[in-house]
Amino acid sequence: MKILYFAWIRERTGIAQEEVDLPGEIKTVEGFLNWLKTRGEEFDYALENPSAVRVALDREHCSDFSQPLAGVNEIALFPPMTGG
Amino acid sequence: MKILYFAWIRERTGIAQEEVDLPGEIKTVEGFLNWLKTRGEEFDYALENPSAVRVALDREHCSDFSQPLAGVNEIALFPPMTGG
Amino acid sequence: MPTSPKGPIVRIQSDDFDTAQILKRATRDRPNVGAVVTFTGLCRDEGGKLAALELEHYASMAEAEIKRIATRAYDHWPLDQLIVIHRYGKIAPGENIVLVIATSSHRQAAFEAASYLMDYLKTNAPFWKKEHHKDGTSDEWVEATDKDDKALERWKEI
Amino acid sequence: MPTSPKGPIVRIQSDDFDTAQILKRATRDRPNVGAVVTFTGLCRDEGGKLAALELEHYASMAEAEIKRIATRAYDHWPLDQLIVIHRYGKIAPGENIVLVIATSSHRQAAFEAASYLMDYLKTNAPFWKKEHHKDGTSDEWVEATDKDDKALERWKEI
Repeated sequence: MKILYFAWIRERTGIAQEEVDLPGEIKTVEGFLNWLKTRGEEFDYALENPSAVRVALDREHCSDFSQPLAGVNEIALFPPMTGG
Repeated sequence: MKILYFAWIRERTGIAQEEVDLPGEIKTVEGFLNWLKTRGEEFDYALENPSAVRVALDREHCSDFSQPLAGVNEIALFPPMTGG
Repeated sequence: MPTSPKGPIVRIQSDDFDTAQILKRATRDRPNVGAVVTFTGLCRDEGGKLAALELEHYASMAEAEIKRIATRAYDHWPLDQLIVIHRYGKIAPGENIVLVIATSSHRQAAFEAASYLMDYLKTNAPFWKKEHHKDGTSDEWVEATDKDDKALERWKEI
Repeated sequence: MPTSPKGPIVRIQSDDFDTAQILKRATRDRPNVGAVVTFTGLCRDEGGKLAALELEHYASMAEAEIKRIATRAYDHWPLDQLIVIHRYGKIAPGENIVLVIATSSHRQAAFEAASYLMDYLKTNAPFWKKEHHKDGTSDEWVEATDKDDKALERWKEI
């Protein structure tokens, strides 16, 4: 799975993108986020405020974190957007 | 009193503007319009559809035809506007 | 901070104008402006049938009325600049009829002010459009539409 | 009748752009367009404190997402053209950030489409602004505002 981090979430994790093998038991976005936090304190810090974390699956916004990850190739994590 | 006519109301009356002495008994916009219609068939024709006649007194829209004419120097008659 | 004009700028003219150039001037050296909305109203060719539009206007009232409307908008929304240009006389298809520019630090203020201005110009500015046709059929006054009257209902509070 | 592009035009670029020139091109030889609304979002100087804004973006998603939003607007309103340009990278005060142009034969369609686009860009386009300060205080990420989220409520039906 390709994982991308943006803005201050990227600054906190210290990486812009990575390729990871997700453990087989991770089925949903929520499961993925919980697993990510356990990977080290930089990840825990990046995700410490769940309401400030936005997720996109294959470049589409995901507003329901119970959504399954089956078939997904790219997960992006970022704070609320400030474009425009 | 200076009277101005615009658009198809001007075309029907055949005049763009005139200076008239209003009979003393005319006190309101409504009274003025009724008097105007008696001045000839071109005026009657111009005002035949009262709902299509707009009035401005001294360059301000008048939506209440019971408004008195005291102090007014310029009356304009025109159809609904189509600017913009 | 740049000096801001006190109140709206209103111009009523027969000459055509260059929206792009006016827009450029309006935004130059105004570092506090975050949002610029322009509305340009152009003369449509009505499917190729229109030779020209002729705009009759009540000159003295047009200026007073547009200033009134623009000042109301300027006082209501937090605007930096508000520019209104309205043409009269003969206008060929593709040419400009009207331009509104609203600049602000807030995008919704700029959008709303420009939209308000246009709704009021359509129904309250003393201009009347006559269509001249290419095929020689007789000239026709454009009729006001209910839709334009209804558009005003949004702005009752202002 | 001029040929109309099929659907919106979306450009994401680091270079600055010339609103006036794009506007000129968009309205040239389109005799059926009666209404043109532009929105330009500019980088404010925040009272002289801002050295530059830096826009980070998720390139592949930004393009896909803006196209999605623009296509929804294009399908909903009777538009002739819809152009969206969004910059990324370092932007100096006074420079452009974003441009939306909507052209239509109906003024309200053009206003609403442009306003809708901007509301969605603000909250759904994957861009993040960081402020670099002149006085050397540390850089700061711009925070999303509730006001921008609330602006979306108007468009629920679309």
